[in-house]
Amino acid sequence: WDEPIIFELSHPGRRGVAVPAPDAPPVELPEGVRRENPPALPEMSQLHVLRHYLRLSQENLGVDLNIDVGQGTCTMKYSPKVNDTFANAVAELHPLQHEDTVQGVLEIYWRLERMLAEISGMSRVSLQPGSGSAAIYANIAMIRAYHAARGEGHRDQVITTMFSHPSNAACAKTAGYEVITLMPDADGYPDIEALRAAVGPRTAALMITNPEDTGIFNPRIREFVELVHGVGGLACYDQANANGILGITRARDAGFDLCHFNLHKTFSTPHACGGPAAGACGVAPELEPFLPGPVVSFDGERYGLETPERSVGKIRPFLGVTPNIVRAYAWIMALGAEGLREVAETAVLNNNYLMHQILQIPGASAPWDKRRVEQVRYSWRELAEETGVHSEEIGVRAADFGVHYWTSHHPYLVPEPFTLEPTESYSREDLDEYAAILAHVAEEARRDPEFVKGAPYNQTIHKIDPTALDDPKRWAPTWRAYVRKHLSGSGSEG
Amino acid sequence: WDEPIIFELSHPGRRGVAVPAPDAPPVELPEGVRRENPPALPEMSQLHVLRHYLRLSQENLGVDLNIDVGQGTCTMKYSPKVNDTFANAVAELHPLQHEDTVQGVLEIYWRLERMLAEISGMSRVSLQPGSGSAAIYANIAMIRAYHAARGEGHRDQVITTMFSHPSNAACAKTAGYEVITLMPDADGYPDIEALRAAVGPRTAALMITNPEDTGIFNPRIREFVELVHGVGGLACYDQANANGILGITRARDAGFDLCHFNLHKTFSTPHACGGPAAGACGVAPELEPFLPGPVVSFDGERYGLETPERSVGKIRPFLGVTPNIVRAYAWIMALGAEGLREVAETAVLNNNYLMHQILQIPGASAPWDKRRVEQVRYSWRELAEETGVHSEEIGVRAADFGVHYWTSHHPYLVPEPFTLEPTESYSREDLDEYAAILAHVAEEARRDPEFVKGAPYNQTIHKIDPTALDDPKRWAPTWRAYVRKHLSGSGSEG
Amino acid sequence: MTHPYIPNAEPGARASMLAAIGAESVGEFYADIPPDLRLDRPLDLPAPLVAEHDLVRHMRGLLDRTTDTTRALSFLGHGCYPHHVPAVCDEVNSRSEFLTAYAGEPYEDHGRFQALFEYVSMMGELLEMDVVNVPTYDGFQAAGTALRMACRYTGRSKVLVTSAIAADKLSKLRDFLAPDIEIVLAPVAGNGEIGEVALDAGYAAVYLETPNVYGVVETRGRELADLAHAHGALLVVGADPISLGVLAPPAAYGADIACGDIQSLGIHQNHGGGQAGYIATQDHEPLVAEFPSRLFGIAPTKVPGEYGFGDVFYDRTSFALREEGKEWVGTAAALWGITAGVYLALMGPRGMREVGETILARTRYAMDALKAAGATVLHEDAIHFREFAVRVPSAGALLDALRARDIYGGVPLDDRTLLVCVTERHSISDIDRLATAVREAL
Amino acid sequence: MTHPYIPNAEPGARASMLAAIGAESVGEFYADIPPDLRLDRPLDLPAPLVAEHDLVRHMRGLLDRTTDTTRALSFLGHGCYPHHVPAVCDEVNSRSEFLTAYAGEPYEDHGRFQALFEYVSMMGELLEMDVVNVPTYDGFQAAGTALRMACRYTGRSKVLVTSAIAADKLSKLRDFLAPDIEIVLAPVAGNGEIGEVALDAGYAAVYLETPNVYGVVETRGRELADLAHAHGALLVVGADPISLGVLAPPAAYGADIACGDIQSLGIHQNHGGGQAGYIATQDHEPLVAEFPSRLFGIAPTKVPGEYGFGDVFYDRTSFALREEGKEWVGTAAALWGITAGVYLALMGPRGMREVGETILARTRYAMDALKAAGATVLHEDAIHFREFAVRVPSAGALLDALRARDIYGGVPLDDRTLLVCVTERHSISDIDRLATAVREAL
Repeated sequence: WDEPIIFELSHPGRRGVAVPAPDAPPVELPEGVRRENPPALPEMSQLHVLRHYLRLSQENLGVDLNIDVGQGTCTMKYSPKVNDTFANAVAELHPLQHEDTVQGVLEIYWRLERMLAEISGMSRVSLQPGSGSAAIYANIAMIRAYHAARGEGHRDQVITTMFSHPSNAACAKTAGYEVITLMPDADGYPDIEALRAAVGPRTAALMITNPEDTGIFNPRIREFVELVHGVGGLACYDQANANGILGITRARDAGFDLCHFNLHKTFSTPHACGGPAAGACGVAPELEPFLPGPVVSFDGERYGLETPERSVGKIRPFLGVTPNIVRAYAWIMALGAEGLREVAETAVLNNNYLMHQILQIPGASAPWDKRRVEQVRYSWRELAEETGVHSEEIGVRAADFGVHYWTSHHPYLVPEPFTLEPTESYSREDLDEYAAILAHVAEEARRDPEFVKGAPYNQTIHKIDPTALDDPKRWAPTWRAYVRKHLSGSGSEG
Repeated sequence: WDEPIIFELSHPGRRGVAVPAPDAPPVELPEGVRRENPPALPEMSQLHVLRHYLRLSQENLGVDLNIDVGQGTCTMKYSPKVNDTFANAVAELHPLQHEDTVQGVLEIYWRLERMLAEISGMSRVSLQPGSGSAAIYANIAMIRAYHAARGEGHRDQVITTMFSHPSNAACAKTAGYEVITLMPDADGYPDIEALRAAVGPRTAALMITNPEDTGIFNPRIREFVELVHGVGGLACYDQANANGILGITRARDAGFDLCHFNLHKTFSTPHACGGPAAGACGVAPELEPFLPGPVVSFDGERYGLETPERSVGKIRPFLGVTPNIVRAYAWIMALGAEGLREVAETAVLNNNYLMHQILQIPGASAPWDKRRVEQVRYSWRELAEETGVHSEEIGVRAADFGVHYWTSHHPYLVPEPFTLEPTESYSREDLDEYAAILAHVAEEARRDPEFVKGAPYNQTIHKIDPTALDDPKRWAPTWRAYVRKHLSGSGSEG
Repeated sequence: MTHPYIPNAEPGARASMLAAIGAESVGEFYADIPPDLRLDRPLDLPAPLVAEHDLVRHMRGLLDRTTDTTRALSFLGHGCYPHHVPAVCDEVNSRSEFLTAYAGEPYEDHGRFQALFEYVSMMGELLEMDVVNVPTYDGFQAAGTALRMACRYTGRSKVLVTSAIAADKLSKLRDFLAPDIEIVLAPVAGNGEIGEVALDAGYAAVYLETPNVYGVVETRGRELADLAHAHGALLVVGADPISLGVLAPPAAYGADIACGDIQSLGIHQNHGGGQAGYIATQDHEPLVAEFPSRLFGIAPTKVPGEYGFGDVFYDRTSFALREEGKEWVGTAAALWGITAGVYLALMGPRGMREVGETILARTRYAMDALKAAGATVLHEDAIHFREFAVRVPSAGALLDALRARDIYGGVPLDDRTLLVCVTERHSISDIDRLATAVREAL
Repeated sequence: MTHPYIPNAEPGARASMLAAIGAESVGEFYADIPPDLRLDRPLDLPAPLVAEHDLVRHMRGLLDRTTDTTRALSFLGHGCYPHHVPAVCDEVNSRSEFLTAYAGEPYEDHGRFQALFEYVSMMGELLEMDVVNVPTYDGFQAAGTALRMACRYTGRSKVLVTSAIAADKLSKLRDFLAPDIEIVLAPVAGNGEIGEVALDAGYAAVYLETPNVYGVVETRGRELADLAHAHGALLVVGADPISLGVLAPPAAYGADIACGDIQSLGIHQNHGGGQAGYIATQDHEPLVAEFPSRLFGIAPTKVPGEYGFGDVFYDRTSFALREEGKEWVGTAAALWGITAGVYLALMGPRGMREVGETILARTRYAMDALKAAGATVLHEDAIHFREFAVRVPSAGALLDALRARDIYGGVPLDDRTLLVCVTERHSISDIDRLATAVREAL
C-alpha cells in the first residue's frame, strides 16, 4: 500500500462515528474557556478510517508474523491468543469498583503474586509497575525509602553494569543517585575488581542483570551481592533476562533483596508496539513495608486491598495493568512448573543452536568465548572491516526477507553489534531460516556492499534521510509542524 | 510471504492445542470401527499455525482493505465492526435452547422480520435460508407447495431471465421445474414478447431480478407480473439488487407474491470469503402457510416458535444464521428509514458517477443506452478488438494496483464484460482512483498487450496455468491427490 | 449529519458529483421507475440509533435477555455441538481480510484459495478421500446433495435412508429430493444401529449416519458397503469429522461418498449459525462430475516451483451452466471451512485421536451416571459417541426442573425421550452435577 | 507431550539440535550457574492446565466473579473514565501486527511509525501544539515528567501545584520529584477553581488541571500563564483531551506544556490498565530537548515525494545516553497511542465538539438531579465537565445502598464526599435512575 498521511484523506463534512445527542439543556461557556477554532482533525467515514489503519497494520511486523528472534533482550515470544480473550474480559472493569465486585480479579493478582514469589524466591511482589523500567524505578524508590527509614539517607550511589539495561542507570539518576557503571572485564563479566573499588558507605544498591545482555551468566553473582551487602547496600536484580533460568536458579537464592520481572518478556504478555506492558517487583521481607500501594490481601475467604505501612506510594495509577496481569497468570497456569522449566531449557537450547549456526557465517562472531544462556550479543566487526557495511545496514537489508534484528543499546561496546534471542517459541526450521537469511545478506555485503547499504528494496518505503530528524529547523514531530516548515513555504521555526 | 502449503510445515510430535484428558475409563472399540492409521494432518505448534494463517490473510483482499466496487451484483459494502461484536454475543447460544432462555434473540428475529416486511411490502418473512440462493430455493419450494395445495401440481415451468442470477434457473431445475429463460430485447430489457409467448397453464412462476445485473430497471415490471398472474402463476422477485431502491419502490407494490433479500448484500453482513451469509424470503398472505419452519411468534409479551400449517419444512437446520440476523438488524437500526433511503440514493449516485468516469476511458462501454440504478455491466469489447486483451486479463492486471473486478456470470451476453457496483460505502475519491486504475491498465493494454496478458506481477504468485485444473489426470483437488499424481511419481489415477 | 457509513451522503460531495455527471438531482437516475410503483411515504421503521453507543446499549439490552451455554451447564447437541473452540480459530476467522472478502481471483485472493485448499486437503486426510468440496451450507444440504449425486451417478431415483436420523434432517431430505427421488426408510435395530435392509436394482444409494441421531456408532459399515455395491448402489455415509480421530473413516469400510457438518471443528454453536457441510469422494471423474459445489485445486504458475490455486472442473457448476449445471452453487459457508482447517492444523493427528478418546470415555461415563441416577439409557450396549438417549417419565418436566438449576439437560426427541450430549468440554464433575440433578428431579 | 507453546520441546527436535551443536544435554549450557545457586526441586506451582479448554474454564471461573460496568450502572471516574469505545478502535488495536510488534525499524515497522506519527499529529491539532510525545505510561507519569522538564528547562527546583488534584497523583508526584524538587501546594478557591497564588523567582512552573479533580473547569488560565511567565516560570496544564472539542486547549491561553492521560480517547477502562500519558509543547528546541520520551518525526526517503518516519532528536534519551539522558524511556503505552489516534480520526472535529457538548449538558443535568434528590452539590456555580462532587451524610453507606441496586454511585473522596462521573454513555434515564436511588437511600 502507498497509504497517505491520514490528514490527506480528510474530506470536510464526513465523520467516522456519531455521538449521543445531549438531550439536556446545553451549557454556556464563557469566552476564553470555549474553544474557538475546531481542531483540524481528519474528517473521514468509518470504513475509510478502518481501511487506513488496516493497511498500516499490514505494513508492520509482529511476533505473530515473522521469525522474531532478532529483538534480543526483548524476549519476543508467543503471546497465546486465548489469553487475549481473558484480558478482554476485564475491559469494562473500573479500577475503583468496590472490592466485592472484583473478587475474581483480586484473586488473580494474589495468585500471580504467589507464583512470582515462588519463581524468584522473594516474599512479596508488587504488580503495579507498567513496565520493566517502571519496575526498576519502583525498586529504586523502595531502596531509597528503605535507607531513609534506617537513617541512611546519605547513601547516594547506585552501582550498575554496562550490559544492564540503560533504565537501571537512568532510573537511578532520576531518583537522585549518582551512578557508577562497571565495565566488562576481559572475560565479558562485569569487573568484580571495579565493584570492590566502588562499594562503600555511599553505596545504596547494586542494580545488575544476570545473564547480562551479552547472554553470559556471571557465576560469581553471589560474591557481587555479598560485596554490596558487606557495605550495607542492597542488591537488586534486573530479571529482564530471566527466560533462560526459570526454575533453574532464583534471585533470592543468590542473596538479592529486590528483583523485577518484565511480564511482557518472560511471561508472554504482548509487546503492543511498545506497551502497555507490565512489571513485577519482588522483595525480601525487610523491604515489604515499602512496596507501592495498594497490594492485594487475602484473609482466607475474601480478597482486599491494603497499602503497606511505609509504602513509596503510587508508581502508576490504580492497581496495575490488569489485562496483562491476567495474561501472565494464564500463561503460567498453562505451563506449570515443568512447563516453565521446559521454556527455560528450550530457550537456552534454541539460543545455543542459533549461535552455532550464526558463528558459521563468515564475518560474524560472538565476543568472549563463553557459554551463553538465552541470548547472544554478536558482532559483525570482521564483516564491517572487510566490506564497510555496518550492522544496522545488514539489519535493514534482512528486513527485505521478512525478518529483522536490533543492534543493541548504546554505547556499542561490542562493535557492529546485533543481539539475537530466539526464546522457546521458535522451531528449529525458523532458526535455520533466520540464519540462512543473515548468511545470504552477509554474502551480499561481500559481493556488493553498496547494494546492501542502499536497502531496503522490498519495504513500503525506501531508505530514509535521517538528517532532517536531528535538525531543529527541519524536524517535524507532528504533521502541523511539517506543514508549517515544509509545505507552507515560510520555513520559520515556532 | 512465500508461504508453503501447510503440510510442508509439519514436524512430527508437535501440536497446536491440547485436549482435556479423558479422566474416565477408556472405551474399547472393535476392529473395523477404530481408525487404523492416524490421519496425516499437519503437526505444528500454536504460533506456527497462527503465523501461517495470518500470512495467508495478508494475501487476501476484502471490503475493509480495497476499493471493492468491482464485484458487481455482490453489493460489497461496509460491514460495521460494531455489528461483529453483537454477532459474537450469540456465539455460545445453542439453537435448541428453551425459548425462555433466548427471548432477546427471538425478539431480534421478530423485529427484523417486521422491518423487512415493511421494506418489501410483504406480510411475513422467513429468515431461515443461509444465503440468497438458498432463499431462491426456499421460494421455489413454497411455490411448488402452493400449487400442489391447490391441486395444480401440473405446473412444471419456471420462467426466468438471462440477467437474473443463475441460481434462479438452477434452483428451479433442482426443484424439478423446466426452466424457460427470457433473453434481453434490443433495449436490454427482458423480452416481454417472449414472456407473453412463454406463459400458460404450465407456468408455475416467474423468477426475475429488477434491476437486472445490467443495472437497468425494467419499467414494465408490473406488466410482467400481471402476465404471469393472468395464467395463474406466481411472481417471485429476486431482490439481490435491492440496494439502489430501498425506500424507493417495493416488491409487493409491483404485485409480486414472493421476494428475497440477500442480507449479506443489501443489509451489510460480511461476505466471509463466500459465506456464512443469510437470505430472507418475503411472502404475500396467501403464501404464509408454506413458509419454512419455524417462524418466530409474538403474543405481545413473549416470543415463541411455531411452524406454519403447510410449511415446506426445513431449508436448513435450526432457525437461521443468527449471527447475520443480528448484524442485519443492527445495521438497519443504525440507519432507519431516512438512512436506508440515503443508502439507496448514494449507491445510485455513486454508480452513475462511476459510470460517467468509466465511459470516458477509450475502449470501455456500457451496452444499451439506458439509465442505470445501482450497478452497470460494462464491456471492453472495443478494447479487446483493438488490442486482443480480454476483460479477465485486464481485471488481473488491475489487481496489481490493489483493486480487482469480476467479469460476470456466464454466458457473456455482454462481450468482454466487467460489472461494477460501487454501493454507498465508497467515497468520490475511491471512485476516481478506481477509474484511474482501469484507465491506466487500458492504456497499458494499448501500449503493450502482452505485458497486460502476462499479469499479475505484483501478487503473491504469478500467472496460473489453468489447464491442469480441468484435466482429470492432473487435477489435484486436495494435497493428497497432488502428492499422488505429481510428487509420488506414479501418476496413476485413483 | 453525514452518516458514518455513507461518505458521499455529505452534501458537498453529492453536489459536486451531480455536477460532474451533469445531473440535477438523484431523482433523475430513478426516472425508469414508474410513478405508481414509487413509495410515496418514508418507510415505517424504528427511529435510528445513529450514535454507535446508543446502538450498543440497545443491542446489549436485547442480547442480555439470553442465557447462553457458558452461563448454564448445557448438554444440548442434536446437530449443533458444544466443542471447545481454540482461540486461534476465532482469531483467524475474524481477520478483516477473510471476514470481508468475497470472490476475488486466485491472485489478489491467493490467501483465501490456499486456506480453502488446505481445508479440503486436511479433510481429505481425515476422510481418506481425495476430493472434498468447498463447504456447502450445512450437513443437511450435504446429505441432500450427496444423495442427488448418487442418483445422478447411477441414473437411479430411489434411496434407502436410515431412520436413525434427525427429524429435521429428514424433513430437509424429503423436500430437497421430493420432485424425483423416492426415499425408503431403513429400520433401526434394537441396539440402535441401522437394522436389516433389503436392496434391489432400483436403489441409487444406501445412506447411514455414524454416530447416528442416537449417538450410536454404526459397526456394520463394511457389510452395508458390500451390500450396496452388490446392487450397483453407492454407500453414502454421514459422519461427524470430530469422531474420525478414533473412528474409522467411511472410506475405510467402502463408502463412496462421505458427507456431514463441520460445525464441530472449531466453530461456535452460534445459535445454529455455525453449520457448514462437507461432501467427499474418491478421485473418480464421473463422480467428481456430479459435485455441484466448487472444488479448489492446486496448479502450477509460470514460475517453476510456485503453486497457485483455482477451480477444478468449473464447468460442472450452475455458475457456468445455469440450469444445466449440477443443482446450484452460491454463497455458502466458506469461512467455516477456513476455520475448520485452522482447527485441524491445531489439533493434528494426536489431538484428533485424543479428543475422540475423551468424548468416548466421558459419554460412557455419563451413560453410567444417568443410569445410576434413575434414567433408562437406550441402546446401552452400543458404542456411543458424544450423544445418547434416555427414557424418562416426562422429558418436559425433567428439562424444566434442570433448567431451574441452570442446566440445559438435553434435547427432547419425544415426550419421554431425551438426547444428552457430552463433549470434551464436559468435565466429570459437570456430568456428576447433571446426574445429581436428574436424581433429584426424577 | 510437546507443549503447544514450545515447538522444540519435542524430543526429536531437541535431540537433533543437541547433536548439531555437539552437546550432550541442555545441562551443559547451564554450566556457569554454580551448583549452590541451582534450585534442587521443581517450582511449587499449581498443576498446569495445558488443555486450552481447561484453562478457559478455570479463567472463566475467576473472571465471572466480577461485575463490570456493563452489568451495573457505573458513575465511577476519578482518573479512569467510561467513555464509549468505537468498535473500530478495538479492531485496530487487536490486530496481531500491532498487538505483537515491538521495536522494529522504520522500514519493516513502517505502519507502527506512521500510526504513532499520526497519533501525535492529531493530538497536536487538538492541543494546538507542535510537539507531542509517543505515549508515556499514564497521566501521572506525564505530569511528573512535565514538571521535571520545566525544572530542567528553567534550572529551578520548586513547583507550584494545584491542590485540586487526585491524592494518588499527588503521591506519585511527591515520590517522583522527591530527591530534588520542592512541591508547594496552591489552595482551592470556594468555587472549586485554583485559588490565589503567589510566585517568586524560585518557581519553575505552575501546574493546574482542567477539569480538575472536582470536575471543575479552570477559567483563569490566561491570568496564570501571564503570572507564571512574569516570574520566568512555565505554565504546565493537565487537560483531558476529550474535553478539548469544547474547551480551549491550554496553548490557547498560554500554557507552555500540556500533559494528561489519553485513556478517555477510545480506550476501555481495563481496570486501570488503559492509561497512557501525553506531554506536549511548542516546537521550541530547548524545551524539546527536555523530553525523555521518544518523539517520532516525518522524514523524506531517497524516493522523492515518499515519506518515512524516525526518531526526532534521539540523543536526548536514556537509550542513547543512559544516565546522561533525560529521565528514562522504556516500554510504555504505544498501543494506546495508536488507539487514541483511531479515535480522533473517527470523531473528527465535529465528534469531538459534540461529545464535549453532550458531556457538559449531562453533567449539569446530573448535578441538578442529585441536588433535587437531596445531595449537596459542591462548587455548584462552577463549570463542570464530566465530574462533580457531592456532600452526603455518609459516602460509604450511600454507596452500599446504591450498589445493592446495581449502581456504582461514585468514588469517595472522603467519608462524606462522593465524586460522580457522567459521560456520553450515561443517558438521561440513567441519571434519573441514579437520582431516584439517591433520594431513596438518603
